[in-house]
Amino acid sequence: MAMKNVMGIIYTGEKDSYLRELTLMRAIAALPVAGRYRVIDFLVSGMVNSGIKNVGVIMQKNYHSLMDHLGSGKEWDLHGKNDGLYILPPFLTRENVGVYSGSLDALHSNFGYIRRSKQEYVLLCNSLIVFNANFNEMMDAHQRSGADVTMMYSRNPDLRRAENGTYFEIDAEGIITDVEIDPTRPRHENTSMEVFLLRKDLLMDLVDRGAAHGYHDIMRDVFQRMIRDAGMRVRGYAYEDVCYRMDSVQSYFKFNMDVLDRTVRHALFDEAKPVYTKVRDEMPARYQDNARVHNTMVADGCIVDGHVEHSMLFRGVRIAKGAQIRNCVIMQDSVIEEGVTLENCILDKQAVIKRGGKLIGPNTYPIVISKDMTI
Amino acid sequence: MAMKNVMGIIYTGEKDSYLRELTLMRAIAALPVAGRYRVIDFLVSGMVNSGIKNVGVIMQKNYHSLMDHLGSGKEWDLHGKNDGLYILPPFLTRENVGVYSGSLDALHSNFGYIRRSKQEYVLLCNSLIVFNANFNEMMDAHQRSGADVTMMYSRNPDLRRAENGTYFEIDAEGIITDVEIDPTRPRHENTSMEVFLLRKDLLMDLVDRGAAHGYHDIMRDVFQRMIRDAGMRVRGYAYEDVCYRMDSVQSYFKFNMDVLDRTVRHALFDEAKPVYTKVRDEMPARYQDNARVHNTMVADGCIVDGHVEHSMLFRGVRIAKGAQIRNCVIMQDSVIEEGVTLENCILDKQAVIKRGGKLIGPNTYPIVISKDMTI
Amino acid sequence: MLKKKQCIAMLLAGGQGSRLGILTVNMAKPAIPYGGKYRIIDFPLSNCTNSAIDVVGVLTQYQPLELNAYIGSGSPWDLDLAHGGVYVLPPYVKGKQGEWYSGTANAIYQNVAFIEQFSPEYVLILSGDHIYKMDYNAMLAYHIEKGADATIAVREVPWEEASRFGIMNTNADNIVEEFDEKPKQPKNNKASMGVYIFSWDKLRAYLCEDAGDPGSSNDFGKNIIPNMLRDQQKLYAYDFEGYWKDVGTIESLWEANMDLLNMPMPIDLYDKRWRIYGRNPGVAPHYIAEGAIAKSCLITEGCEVYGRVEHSVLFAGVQVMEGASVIDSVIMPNAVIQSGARVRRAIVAEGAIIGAGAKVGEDTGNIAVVGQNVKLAAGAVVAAGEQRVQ
Amino acid sequence: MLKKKQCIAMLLAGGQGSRLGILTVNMAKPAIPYGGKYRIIDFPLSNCTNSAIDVVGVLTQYQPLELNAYIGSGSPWDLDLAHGGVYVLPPYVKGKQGEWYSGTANAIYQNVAFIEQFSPEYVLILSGDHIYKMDYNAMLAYHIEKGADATIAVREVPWEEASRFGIMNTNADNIVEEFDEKPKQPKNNKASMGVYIFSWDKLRAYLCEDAGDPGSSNDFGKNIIPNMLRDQQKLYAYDFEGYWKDVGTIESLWEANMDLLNMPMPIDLYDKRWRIYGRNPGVAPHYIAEGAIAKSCLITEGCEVYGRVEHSVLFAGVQVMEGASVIDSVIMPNAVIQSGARVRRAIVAEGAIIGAGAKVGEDTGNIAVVGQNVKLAAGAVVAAGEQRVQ
Repeated sequence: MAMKNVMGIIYTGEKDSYLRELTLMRAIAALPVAGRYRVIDFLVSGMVNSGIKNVGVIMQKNYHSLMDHLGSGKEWDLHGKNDGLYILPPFLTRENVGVYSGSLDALHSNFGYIRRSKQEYVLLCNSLIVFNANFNEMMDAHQRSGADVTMMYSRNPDLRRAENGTYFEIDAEGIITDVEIDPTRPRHENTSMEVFLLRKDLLMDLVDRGAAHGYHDIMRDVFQRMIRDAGMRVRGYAYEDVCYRMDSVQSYFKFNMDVLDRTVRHALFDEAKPVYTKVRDEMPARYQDNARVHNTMVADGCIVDGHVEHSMLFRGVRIAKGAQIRNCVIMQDSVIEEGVTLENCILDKQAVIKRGGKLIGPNTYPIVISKDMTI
Repeated sequence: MAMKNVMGIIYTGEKDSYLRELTLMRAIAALPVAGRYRVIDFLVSGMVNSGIKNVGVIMQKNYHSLMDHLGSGKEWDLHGKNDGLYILPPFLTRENVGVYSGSLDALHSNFGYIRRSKQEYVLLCNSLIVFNANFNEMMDAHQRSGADVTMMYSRNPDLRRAENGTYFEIDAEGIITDVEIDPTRPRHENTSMEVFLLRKDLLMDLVDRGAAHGYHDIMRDVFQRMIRDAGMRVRGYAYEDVCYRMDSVQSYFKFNMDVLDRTVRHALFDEAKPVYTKVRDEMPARYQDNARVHNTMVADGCIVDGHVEHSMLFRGVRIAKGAQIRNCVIMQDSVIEEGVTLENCILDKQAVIKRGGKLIGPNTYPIVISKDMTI
Repeated sequence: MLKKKQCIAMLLAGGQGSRLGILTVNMAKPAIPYGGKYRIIDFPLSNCTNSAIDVVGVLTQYQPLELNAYIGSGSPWDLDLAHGGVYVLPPYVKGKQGEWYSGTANAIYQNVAFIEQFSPEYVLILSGDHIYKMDYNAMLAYHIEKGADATIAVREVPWEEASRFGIMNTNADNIVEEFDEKPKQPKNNKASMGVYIFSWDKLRAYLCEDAGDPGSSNDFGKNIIPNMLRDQQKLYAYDFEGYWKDVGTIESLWEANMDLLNMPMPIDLYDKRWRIYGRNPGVAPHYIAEGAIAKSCLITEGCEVYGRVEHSVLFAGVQVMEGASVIDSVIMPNAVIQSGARVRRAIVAEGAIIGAGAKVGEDTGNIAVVGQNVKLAAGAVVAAGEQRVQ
Repeated sequence: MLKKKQCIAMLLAGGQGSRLGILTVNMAKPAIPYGGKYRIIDFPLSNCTNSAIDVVGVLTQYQPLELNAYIGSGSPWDLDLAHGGVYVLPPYVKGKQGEWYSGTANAIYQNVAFIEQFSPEYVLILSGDHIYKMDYNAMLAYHIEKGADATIAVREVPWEEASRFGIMNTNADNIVEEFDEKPKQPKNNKASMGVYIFSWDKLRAYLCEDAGDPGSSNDFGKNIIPNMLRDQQKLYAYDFEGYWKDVGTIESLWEANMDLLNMPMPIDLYDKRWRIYGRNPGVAPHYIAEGAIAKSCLITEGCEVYGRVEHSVLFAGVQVMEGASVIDSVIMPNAVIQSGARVRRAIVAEGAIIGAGAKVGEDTGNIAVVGQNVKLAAGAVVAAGEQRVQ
């Protein structure tokens, strides 16, 4: 009930260069995952399932596919006149050619939207971590503790990276006592999930002050200072369920493969908190006479007549007779012709592998085939 | 029925500098007019009323308010999964910082959308002319004549401008035989309404060829050449009803004042072809005991206790007791306090004129008060 | 497969509203226009939306056509949802036969299966007869906090009028101890507003019991509430203090419209935090001509006023021609008042045409009514209190 | 105030479909699941959307709950419109009393006022019983071109089956000269598909005449069409050649599902230009486990297959556990086939649970059916042709 009083803001301007071809024309938030979703679906659905009715998505470069995907917010029941989904692309005016210089700048540019929103709290998130949270518990913890800001973190060692990520030191009372950003060797075991909960008036004050001082990054220039200089109570909230960080081709690949695991799959796709996404109205997947499929997820619209093992097939994929697929992620509408062999590959949308083709990547570094490529 | 086979494309990237403060933060297409509309409402509604189900709006700079206004296209029943309203902002990618260099560039950038659309014809329009057309008759004329391109024009002398506008010479058969663009003194009496109807495959061919030659402007670089070099049959289609061109503060002002005229009002707001716009859910306008209002249009949400004559009041305007308003256009949520006198003024949204203020402009050159100003 | 909801609303919109005379011949009462651009049902529907209650079952059986078309997909109230929204629920055939709704409780009873689809913990029962703004969510919080089985919204009425209402006799903790339907000698002045929250398990049990009782009127006020009191269930009264108006008669409908002309308005419809939504007619702003008079009135989109309008409410598309005057009246959508006609203390229904020089209503006396689409001849006279159907 | 439409559709969805046995105990026939992710009603509704017919009245009276919830705001079919869309039309009370729909023509007759709101020139009458893809717009163009009063879609059936259908005897110009309901000796093999276009003025006149005839069955096939022929109105047959399947019995519903497993599919559901829309369950892609077998089958989102599935259709959320096998069967949403169970030539309805080692259906013989939410004990046996309700 209380979550009606919280607005969600999702910042989608993360560094995307580690994802190579996959993010050349799309934001990380728009990256297709798990057969029929985009990265951002998990976060928006989590917010909606928690009762949040107002979600702003701050767009940066490459936002066409993201905008197209989110549409009017209808799939999330966020299409009302009252609250709903707000798409916030960069301003292009006579003076300004768009592109925010950082998360703080982005928030400052959307000050009007934040001010006009009638909720008292803001749940501020980045979009590169995939998890299916119910934020009610975090809100309860925030209100009980009387903290100024509550930051979600995970102890999952898989989220830790060299030279990348934010790590918290947290004391026995749950207070964040130190923050390290992008250290070469992360010293603290708590990785920030880049989810922050605070009062809207506090956020507006912080953003206004930060912008007035010429700062750009809300984590580094505002929150880190807050924690260091004390005065504010910044608490951690531990997220204990599965979560994945989409910051490299390997981590993207691992996520898709891990979803094949029953425990991970059931944790992410829980009936009580469905993940909504744009609907395509495809017919069910069809298995032909020669299909032999094992340990694989298959989305609607696929037609499979070959052998597929330990793979993820997105909507509308065609696998012809005699094809052999292992450890692959094959995105929407890709076509695998007869006799093809693929192992450890990621095929972006609408890729075509012609008859007899063979692509075998190392399992540590999958081969990426770009969108619309024919090989 | 045939119009289901036509897609609409609206290019909103017109020169807006003549409109001064009014277009500082918004496109001409998003300019508030006639009490509760935006310029683009007339065109989109005309398309929808004619049976067009797929409308693409090409956005340029300053598109925030336009995007916010059009939303998901729900007000026009253009929010389906199948066809609908497509908002096409400039691409921002690593290589491209947006901003089209002309209408041809804009069309070329949206080639994918045009190709994917399943209609066979394109109705291509600019958004600076306000009129409420039914395009069926133009389509009939186009199909009957066998023309390659049909261009809508008006003989209305009010559309003619020095150094601005496109003018057609048309022969007795209706063929366009000459085109002048931005002449100092327009020689032909037929002003282009910047509405073009042609087959989609022809448009795609023209755009592709034009872009390949490094051209930017579809009128100057493509259509004008077509007409000059012959080979193609380009015909005119005369639009005989009222139309207004929004290309200066004066023409904007005149339009709003002309709507007070019964003939103009009834021509633009015809029950058979309603003009749809974003709904605000305001209560009806309230007239207080001291209200004296003549020859004025008043939108919902207004509260009037003063004297108002020959003016246009947008939604939510407050006119206090003792205020005297004449020949004014007062946009949404502006507040006129007690004892204020205004004559020949345009107040942008949320302007406030404090108690006793007096602003009298010349009737040839109205005073413009910017959005959110308090005077 | 439907999403679980904590609380859903069931809106009783089936009443014929026969005390509204010719206004409800072709239309259910909740579809009656009110306040210049609303219909009565906009109030409970908007209250639901603003209270974050996003499943509303609308129970209809009498002339639902206008209401059905008006509700449509539910989008004006943000109730066009994939997971919830507004559902029109008429009686239907189960097994071999169908059964009309025999009372308010029976209407809910016949839709138990509908309610169960959402596995709600609480059910809010509303009626489509009243003009008011109310946060049902606050009432729900009260219901939960008190651990009540049922909570009944009440408002204090003047003692002298109390005998016209269903009165809740409560103790100091607001627990309902007794329910007096129109008591001759009221012990209390807390009148039921016809807004109930029930814990669903309890309500379902009492609905089933009631359905098995052949002598029952199957009514909430007459049967369900008294039965719950008999069994000493926990019934709480919930005090409501804002504007609340039953628009069940011609006079009260007229009064409720006139109330909006007072300053300050007894019910604030400008409040942006609690908007009243409705289906928009989608027409141009209204026009007040040279020489026209418009004062102390509400006028909405699409109207054209060439004559005089005072202390009146004009709905969308109304035309008041030169020399016509409209005073102390309610003119519903698209009605035309021809030149020189004179309308006083009247309700002119949708699409009616008042011929040139006609006289409708009088300066005093009961409200005159001209029915839907009636074409009144030039010079015709409709007396105070008269209802004209053709 | 509603927008004028050239042609609107009225979809007869009121039938109980009693030949579908236990499948229609709790649900109207048009709500029956089909083809892995559709319901029967998705076909006429999607045909309307794809034919640019954007007003659809759905006439219901039998168990409309599931259908009502399924249709919702109409958004899956792009029918959640401000100016048109889908309307559920149950019987209602007019004046003092209500009347149930007594036949197909009576259902339309009772909704004349609904139709008139849109001032249509033509009305398309559909039924919710058939699986087919059809461009109603092309049929309308034919109706207009011929200047017909009524146009009846027909398809050629094998001569030996013609006596089971309503047969249109046409002349060389496709003008209907005679209508034979189930003729013993058919003169033609053009069978009516139950899809009609009428010029509205004509239809209204015949509906009114029919309503005044106490001996009438108020049915299109039995009364309206014969009366129009009697009066020598211009009735045209419109030839349709694609796939069309009446799914009115258990066997034909099973067959229609099996038809989708043939290659090429007799009805192309991959066609992006004529998509069949439906409400999406919103669950993850399905999962085929290590060691599972899935061949010659259709499987949709949310399924988990650990056992063997062959020549079958699995709806959303079905689980086939280790060692279970499903062959030649249709498994409706969220059913669970426990380990070692064996399902052959069967329809397992929504939410049913087939206990470990149970046997449903046989390799030959009639189709076995397990009803909605039935929990079949471990080791239970359901014979060929048996319908199990608990």
